[in-house]
Amino acid sequence: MSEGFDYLFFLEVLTGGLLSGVMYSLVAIGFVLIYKTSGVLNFAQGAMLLFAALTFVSLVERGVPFWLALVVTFAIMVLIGLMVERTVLRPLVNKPPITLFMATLGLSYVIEGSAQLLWGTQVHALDLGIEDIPFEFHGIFISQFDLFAAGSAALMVLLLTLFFRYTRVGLSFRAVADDQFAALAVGLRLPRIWATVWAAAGLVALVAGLLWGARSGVQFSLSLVVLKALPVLVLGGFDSIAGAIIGGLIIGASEKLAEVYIGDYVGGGIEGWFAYVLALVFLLIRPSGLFGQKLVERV
Amino acid sequence: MAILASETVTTLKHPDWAGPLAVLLAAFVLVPLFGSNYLIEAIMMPFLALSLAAVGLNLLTGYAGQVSLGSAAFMAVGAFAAFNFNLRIEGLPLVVSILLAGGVAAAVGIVFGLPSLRLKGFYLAVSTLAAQFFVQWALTKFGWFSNDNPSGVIDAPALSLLGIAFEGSLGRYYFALIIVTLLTTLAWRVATSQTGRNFVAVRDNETAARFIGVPVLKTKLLAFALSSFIIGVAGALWAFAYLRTVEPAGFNLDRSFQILFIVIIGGLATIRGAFLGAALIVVFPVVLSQVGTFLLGDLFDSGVLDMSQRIVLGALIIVFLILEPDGLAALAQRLWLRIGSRTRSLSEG
Amino acid sequence: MLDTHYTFSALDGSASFREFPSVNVQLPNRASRVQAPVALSLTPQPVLALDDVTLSFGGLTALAEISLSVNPGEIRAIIGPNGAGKSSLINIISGLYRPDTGFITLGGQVFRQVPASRAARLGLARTFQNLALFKGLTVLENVMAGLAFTRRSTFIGQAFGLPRARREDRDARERAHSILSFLKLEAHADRLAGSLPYGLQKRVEMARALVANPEILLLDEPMAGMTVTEKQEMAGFIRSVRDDYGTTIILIEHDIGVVMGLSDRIAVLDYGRKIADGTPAEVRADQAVIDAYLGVARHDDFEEGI
Amino acid sequence: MSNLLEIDAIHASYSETIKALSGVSIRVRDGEIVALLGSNGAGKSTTLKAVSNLLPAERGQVKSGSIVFDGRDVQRHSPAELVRAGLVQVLEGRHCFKSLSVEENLVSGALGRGSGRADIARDLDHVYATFPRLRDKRHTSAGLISGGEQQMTAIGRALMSRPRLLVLDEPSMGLAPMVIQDIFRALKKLNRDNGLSLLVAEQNSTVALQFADVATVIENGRTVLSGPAAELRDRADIKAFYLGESGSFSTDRPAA
Amino acid sequence: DEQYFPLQSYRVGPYAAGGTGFFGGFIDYMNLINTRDGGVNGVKLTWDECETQYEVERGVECYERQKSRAGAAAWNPLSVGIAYAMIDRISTDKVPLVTVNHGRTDSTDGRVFPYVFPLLLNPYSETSGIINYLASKEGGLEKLKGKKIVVLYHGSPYGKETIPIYELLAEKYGFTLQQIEVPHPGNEQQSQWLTIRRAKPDYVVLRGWGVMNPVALKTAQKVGFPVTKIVGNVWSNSEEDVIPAGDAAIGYTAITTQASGADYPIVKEIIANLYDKGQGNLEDKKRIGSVYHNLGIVNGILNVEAIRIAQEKFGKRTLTGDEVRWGFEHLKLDQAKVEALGAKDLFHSINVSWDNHEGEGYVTFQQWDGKKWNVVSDWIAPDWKLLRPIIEKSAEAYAKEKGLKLRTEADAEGAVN
Ligand SMILES: Nc1ncnc2c1ncn2[C@@H]1O[C@H](COP(=O)(O)OP(=O)(O)OP(=O)(O)O)[C@@H](O)[C@H]1O
Ligand SMILES: Nc1ncnc2c1ncn2[C@@H]1O[C@H](COP(=O)(O)OP(=O)(O)OP(=O)(O)O)[C@@H](O)[C@H]1O
Ligand SMILES: [Mg+2]
Ligand SMILES: [Mg+2]
Repeated sequence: MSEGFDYLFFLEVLTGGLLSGVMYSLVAIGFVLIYKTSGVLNFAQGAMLLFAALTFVSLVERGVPFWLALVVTFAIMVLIGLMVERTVLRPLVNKPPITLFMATLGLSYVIEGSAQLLWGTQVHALDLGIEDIPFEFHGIFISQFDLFAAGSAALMVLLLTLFFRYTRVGLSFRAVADDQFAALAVGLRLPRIWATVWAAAGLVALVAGLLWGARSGVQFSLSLVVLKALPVLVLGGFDSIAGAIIGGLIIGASEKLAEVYIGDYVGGGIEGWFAYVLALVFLLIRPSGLFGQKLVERV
Repeated sequence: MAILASETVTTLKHPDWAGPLAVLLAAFVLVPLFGSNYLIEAIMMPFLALSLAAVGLNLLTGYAGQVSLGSAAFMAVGAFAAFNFNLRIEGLPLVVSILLAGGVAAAVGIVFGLPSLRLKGFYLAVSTLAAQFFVQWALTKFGWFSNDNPSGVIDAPALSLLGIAFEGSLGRYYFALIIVTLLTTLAWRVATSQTGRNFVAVRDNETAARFIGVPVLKTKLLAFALSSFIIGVAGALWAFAYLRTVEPAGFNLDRSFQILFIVIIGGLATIRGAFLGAALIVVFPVVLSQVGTFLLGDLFDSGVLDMSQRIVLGALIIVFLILEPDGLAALAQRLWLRIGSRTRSLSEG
Repeated sequence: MLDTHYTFSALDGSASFREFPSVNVQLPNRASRVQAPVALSLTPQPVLALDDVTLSFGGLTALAEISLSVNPGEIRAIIGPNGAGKSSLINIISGLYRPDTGFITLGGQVFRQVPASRAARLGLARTFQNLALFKGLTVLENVMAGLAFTRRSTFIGQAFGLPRARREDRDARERAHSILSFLKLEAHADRLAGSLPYGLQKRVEMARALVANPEILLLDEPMAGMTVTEKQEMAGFIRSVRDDYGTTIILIEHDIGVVMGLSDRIAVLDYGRKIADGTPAEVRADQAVIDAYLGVARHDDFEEGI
Repeated sequence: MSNLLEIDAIHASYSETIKALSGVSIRVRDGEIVALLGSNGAGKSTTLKAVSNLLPAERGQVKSGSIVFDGRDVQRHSPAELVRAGLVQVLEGRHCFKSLSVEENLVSGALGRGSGRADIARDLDHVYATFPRLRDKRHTSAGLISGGEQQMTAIGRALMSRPRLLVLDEPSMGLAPMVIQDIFRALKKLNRDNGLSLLVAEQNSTVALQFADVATVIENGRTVLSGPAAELRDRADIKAFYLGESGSFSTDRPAA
Repeated sequence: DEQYFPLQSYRVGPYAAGGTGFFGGFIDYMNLINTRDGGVNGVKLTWDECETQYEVERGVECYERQKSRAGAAAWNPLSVGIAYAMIDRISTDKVPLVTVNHGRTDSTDGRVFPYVFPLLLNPYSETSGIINYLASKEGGLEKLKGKKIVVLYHGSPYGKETIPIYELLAEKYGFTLQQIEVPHPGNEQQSQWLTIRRAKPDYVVLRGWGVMNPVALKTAQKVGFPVTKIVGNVWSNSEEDVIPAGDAAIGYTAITTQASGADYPIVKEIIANLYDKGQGNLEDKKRIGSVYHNLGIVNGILNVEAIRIAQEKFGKRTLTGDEVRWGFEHLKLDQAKVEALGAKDLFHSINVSWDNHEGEGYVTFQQWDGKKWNVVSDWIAPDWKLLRPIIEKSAEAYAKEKGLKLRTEADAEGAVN
């Protein structure tokens, strides 16, 4: 990098970063949904993603048509949501968040195990019919696939925002996350709310799982993409869908730029933690993320 | 929203001396006398190291209320620091290396504990992941830490304590046991002292704690330091007494979760819980796999069996959380009470 | 409302409040903090004064130009409708809020904001309106925690049981026990504070505040959620703390009967302004107070007049 | 009058270990106001939580006895179903949704019942009329308002679901005297005009006995006394112990 | 008599795909020996599996559990971490530890590591083999001068192990070298590949692991870097690495020690004897002859032949671990012998001695055509003269650190039972 600054390259890295960021956001949104209604980080989101992708790809490989497979998988995700509500959330109502968090960890074992038990441990290729081949745009290579992913993310955010804005469900979600005991007393149907939101999270997991699966193959490590989503959540705020998007873009872009421009000085491979440190620095300025709801406390 | 159980069954009271004494007796005498090599090598060693780590984490998460997902990083710091002290400082007794390593872990703990002064709940928890990933990266990246071993793996030196060599699996067992006993006693003393009460005060109500003159910032950092110290020593035991060789990847996020699991399943804010939880987490998968193979090995192929075990393990964790959110310690106490009342009613009736 | 007979009956436990001085605790020297002995002062120097304190949250003015003085050894009540700013006032005195304008004089020192972490050392103690107990500690430990600011020993000393730590611990324990028996909480000493019924929790808070032998005690609705009997008992405690130790007490309470019977002077707040300040008799007769707070309604009115 | 709520000899405990109730019986008839009296820790709150089937959420359990609301066995219905059936509770310690604004808190009360927008608007007006103070605070987070304002919010929230039986746990706690009067007056009016039945646990027995038709006293988890409020009001021992009106203080509890 | 193989297998968790293939092949081969030959000279082969999920401490637990059973022949964990944790233990217990294609490079030195056998290929030989292959494509080692090679490695000790060797070779042959790290697990490589494209290298060596491999191929495609210029190492060479990448992997080349495909006599025999009778270990028959499965079969051949050789010396009975060690140290399978075993062209040959525990390190290269791997090179040998001194130096340092005495040939000849 001795010659002058290569703007085109910078732009390319930036674009690539932003588009990767969208992929992170896709995963992060699933977390946000659950956090909004239970105040809990759902660690099983990664497992759900894996489950959805694996189910879909296995169905397709067994000759089920694309759209039918999509519908069936979604139906199964809804079923999982219902079961989780019944067997995990309902008995753990009004328990401290950390207990629920641990339960979601246990849940991730169950889901991962079932996924592999059902569909085997093989890796699969997933072809969504969208080429991941770049086209050139003013000297920058952009992949169709990334654009498609960005489009899906945008659509999902739009849907969820409308859902929260124009139904009263949003209010009950927030109430439940705030004080479960009071929510019970007020007569909110926690089971129904949770089942809904887990089904929605299942849908998000399906979309994210398909996109990530198409990129990296459908295999166990798909459940590791959650690690990419966590700093996004911290940065954007656990309970903000907009935050998940903005956070994803910021993390994606700065992580790539850091790897390319700073990585050399410390020997590279800093992407693994850079996002976390960035999020941390950010948090010190805004303790509940960019768009997260502030903790309300008074004496 | 407060992240911790508001009704943790605390056992800050003096426990009867009889219980711990019996346990120590069993650990020091019965296990070596009657335990097989398998029990000692494959069960007791990881049990001891993980228990100690959980004791450490419990000080931080259970008592002081700061959730950390980075415990494995501090274990790694402890292991690699002890390795380097021992390697690079000629003639330094091994125990001193290990204690210094604990000190290094404590220092790193303080650095990564600084965010706790501003962050709470899951925000803090996720921020401790920075420690997890950064430490692992640094240990892999800089060959110096592993004495430029091409595989980044460190090998354990021979164990000795006060000039006595601890050899063989029994020797290593005693080495670990002595250190665990001492540090647990220390942790228990701290937990039941004013410092421990300050931890709980900060956890339960920070504002009130500050107002009555608990130095909140100092207390939080002290919790991070103490906890990291103990976890660091546990890491050294894990590396030196148990596995005898470790690589940074051995201290990954799963390990952090495992320790947190132990703390939660055992019971927040109980020292006993750390041991009960560790016993469960260490023994459980082993029992599950042996029983599984024994009972169903002929029916299913091993892949199916292994997968089912993972499912069962996850399900059991959930069941435990549902049945006893206060942890095994509370469960044990309840059983104890029940047995007590039954014997009493028997003797009366 | 309270007869002396009752007040003393509350005190005839084995370890009474009177025995405090015999316990050797290293508290800041009380004598040096007290400005003037209660009995001697003719024009008492206030131990606490607020000057022109204003506090606002966003657009809302919670307190507007409040000035208030509190004399040593006085029981000073603050009353007013809900949301009038009473708790905010106490939060300012205890350093949890910083006023927009004005200052606080405490023990001769003038503050823009009282440093909350040094409040205990300045002789302040308080209870909280919405309970701020350490639920995971036992009652005894909660009370001992009230002495946290006096601790000099480090965690190392405590872990290894060095003499100073042991002495401090023993002293704190004895002191806490004597307070518990004074407040008739001995029976609950080893229960987790969080599992007690509400009323008892309030009393434990009071014990935690008292254990440091504070110069000024701030009580935010200490009797909410108690039966009349329990209130009477509590009032007895409050009075005897003042009588025996000259502790200055600032009291927020909605039970007018208790307030009138207990306090020396009463300040009345409404919408963040002080609308009256004087003796119980003066306040009771003040029309503004009646309109804003007391109302005219008495018992037996549920059936008619609605 | 038919029985709206019938609590029959319930025993309850927490975490399998802490016994909280050992024989509480209460009956609330349609259109009646019942006061539940008892000192600290007597088990009032536990009884009320049992009525709304909220005990399981606090690791509590009704061990024996029955609770029947309007023909339903309460223990077989979720709290949400009970709310829909008209049984609503105002919890001890307010339990407002701290991060929601006052108005959102109030609206959340209507969600349980599934009211339409117009209904909600009307009910909101009604609540604001009862508690004018809340109107000023409608956009403030409930976590930041004063203790009394929170109490009003909690009661308002319960009223939003148009209950048939309103269960109140110490509604007067932390309220200014005039507000207490206002609230009870408002409740009384609802009782008279709409036939709202009320079960109120109160420490402030003076007010409670004024207000209620019937009162039940529990001690150490047992019903010890029950009868028309007016009658209890006149009993000397009750007066001495709960109303603090007697000249001389006595530590003896009133005989059952 | 029975000879027992404790298997620390992994069929769950992130690396289950590789584990099922490898252990499937290994078990298939042992099964074949039992059913076809009635064991090795009448000695039945037995085994049991203990699940490790690729986790070190589970591996150790399995070791402690399984070692109590009599007649253990050798350990084959197929995991670097587990292998490392076992070195101390197997040295005390005197049972060989076989780390085919992986493990500690310096354990090749039998003077210091009597019981450890990184058979077929160690990381240094692999590196040398890859560079030799690239040279052959360019037309000779001297043609490498001035070329540019990028090594994209997994951010783990495994990935980093060969950094100094590449540097050494770069200096020796005069090519420019850039080594770029991909953080674990490697599901995001945008920045790395943009950097690569900008660097315009002649070749990229992919030293990947798990999900990193398909993502690398996909990302290369996305940034427009030709896949034909990418060469994978021995842990980036399986179907699991390319299938998920779909079309992006067509034309990708990778090193291997054993060819893939089911066309070899021994594989056919396994199909005929086992799978056709429903006794095969793989659930999915499509995976017969896959890279991991064939590696498992080759691994089976090596283990079984070591026993056979040891039996010649010690008698046709259950052998002790140390006797099997002797067998491994005399494991010489030349190409004729390999052919006799039905494995001609499946792997080249092996020639283990008391101080060289690797064999010969012959490798070949295979290219993915979207369906299967096709061999595209001859068998290539590494640069022994260059590597051996480095290995010895490292091993001697280890011996010094541990206070071990170097073994001599005479020490190696005897065996304890
Ligand atoms: N931290 C805060 N943030 C925003 N508003 C606040 C805060 N604290 C208090 N307020 C507002 O200031 C006003 C005064 O509150 P305060 O708690 O002092 O009232 P109070 O007199 O104690 O009432 P009550 O008798 O009901 O307890 C209230 O309207 C409240 O909403
Ligand atoms: N969540 C809980 N866990 C354990 N014990 C509890 C719990 N809630 C209440 N208790 C215990 O149950 C008993 C009855 O308590 P309850 O709260 O019902 O009394 P109360 O009459 O409402 O008292 P108060 O007037 O103080 O509110 C008490 O001994 C209390 O300590
Ligand atoms: Mg107040
Ligand atoms: Mg109550």
